[in-house]
Amino acid sequence: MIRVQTDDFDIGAEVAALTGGRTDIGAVVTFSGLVRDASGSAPVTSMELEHYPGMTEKELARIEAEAHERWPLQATLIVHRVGRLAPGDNIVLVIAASAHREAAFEAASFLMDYLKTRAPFWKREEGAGKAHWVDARESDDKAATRWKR
Amino acid sequence: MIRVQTDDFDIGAEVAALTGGRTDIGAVVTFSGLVRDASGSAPVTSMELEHYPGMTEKELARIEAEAHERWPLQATLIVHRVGRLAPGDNIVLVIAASAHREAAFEAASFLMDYLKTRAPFWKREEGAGKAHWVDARESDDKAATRWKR
Amino acid sequence: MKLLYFAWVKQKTGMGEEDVVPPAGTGNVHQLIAWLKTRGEGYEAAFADLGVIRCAVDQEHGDLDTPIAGASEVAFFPPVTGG
Amino acid sequence: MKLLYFAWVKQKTGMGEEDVVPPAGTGNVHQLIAWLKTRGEGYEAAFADLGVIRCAVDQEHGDLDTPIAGASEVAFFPPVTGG
Repeated sequence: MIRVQTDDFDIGAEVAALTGGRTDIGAVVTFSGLVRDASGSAPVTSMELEHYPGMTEKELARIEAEAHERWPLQATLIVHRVGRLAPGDNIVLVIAASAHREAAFEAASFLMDYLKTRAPFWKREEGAGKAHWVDARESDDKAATRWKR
Repeated sequence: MIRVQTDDFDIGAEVAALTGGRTDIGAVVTFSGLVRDASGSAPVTSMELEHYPGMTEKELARIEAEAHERWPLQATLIVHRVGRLAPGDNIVLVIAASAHREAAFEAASFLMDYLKTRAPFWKREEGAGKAHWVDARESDDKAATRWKR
Repeated sequence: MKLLYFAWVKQKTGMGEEDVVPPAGTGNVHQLIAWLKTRGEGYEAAFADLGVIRCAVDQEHGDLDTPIAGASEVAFFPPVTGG
Repeated sequence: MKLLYFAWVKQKTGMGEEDVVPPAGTGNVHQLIAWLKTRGEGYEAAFADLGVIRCAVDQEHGDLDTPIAGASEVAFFPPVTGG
């Protein structure tokens, strides 16, 4: 499942919704990303998350489908927030549930690497009276190449 | 932090407790392990988790300290349940929080691999009128050797 | 054809979207950009460094060589930074 | 010296713990096991295959060569299966 929303999410409730009533899931890995109060040495007081409605949902669905092709997964979830966020706020949640932990860990990591390099979101950080669009990180591109095949 | 308990845990509440009021955490990875209804082809109707009180806590604290030596982590948590559990029940929760996702993913995976091979817990599965102690998995030993240095 | 701009590309072009009719012979993304750059300073600034421009044709990631014939929507944006 | 047994080792010895005074010269875990096996069928069964026996001396993982001089607590158990 994928969702793009302005509202916050509750990790425990999302995990419970995926695993509730099921007894075939042995491992659940969640990743949540949060707004930090600094970007390098620059303070961050707020963040604006822009996205490309329509393409975002398609791209997230494609990323999720690819994870299910690669690993035996019982359930997955991607939730990404958009709009204005403050330091400490949740940005993104990824959940991967499988019978065994290796698949759950790898799939969650894969989902994040692909989301970071393929899903059309852009962050604008504000702090100390200045605002700037966040630069893409080379380390994210490198992380994504791990999964090339 | 480490805890050994009979009670269930709430992933969302545990993550909130670790990250609440902080703005230096950018990434949180959780792993939760659940009781499955089958072990290979044998049905499992309940599970008993035994441990070695005293040594368990020492070993979990050592595993956690080693994770903090290896990665820049803002916070970690290990919660392991003991006693009688049913399919679908939570068994274990590991949380790793860091500024960046690579450290959080790797540390959570490391904590689980070491917990699986070092922490003195034993599972006894019951089903179809029979009970048996779970055999250690070679794949767990292999996973743990990834972190040898 | 609908064009969409995001993040600093949007700031430089000064708009989030517009409808355009590119001249005949505009076959791919690169040719579309070349034409856009003739339309004003904002476009010149937005497309000054093609190394940092990403695009999508009909909501699928593309590159400078991606054909645009028959496309109804082309988007330009910086490398993505979500997650 | 306190001995502790867990999981199927406990089932085979028939007890969770006991206090023992091993004979003089019992220097390491292997020698302790050799002595225990003289004490009855339960011990013989528990320690029949040393390849699947793990031990801890004063709550630290050990092996057959680990010295037990001065130790107050030695535990025997199968390979761990938590998590």
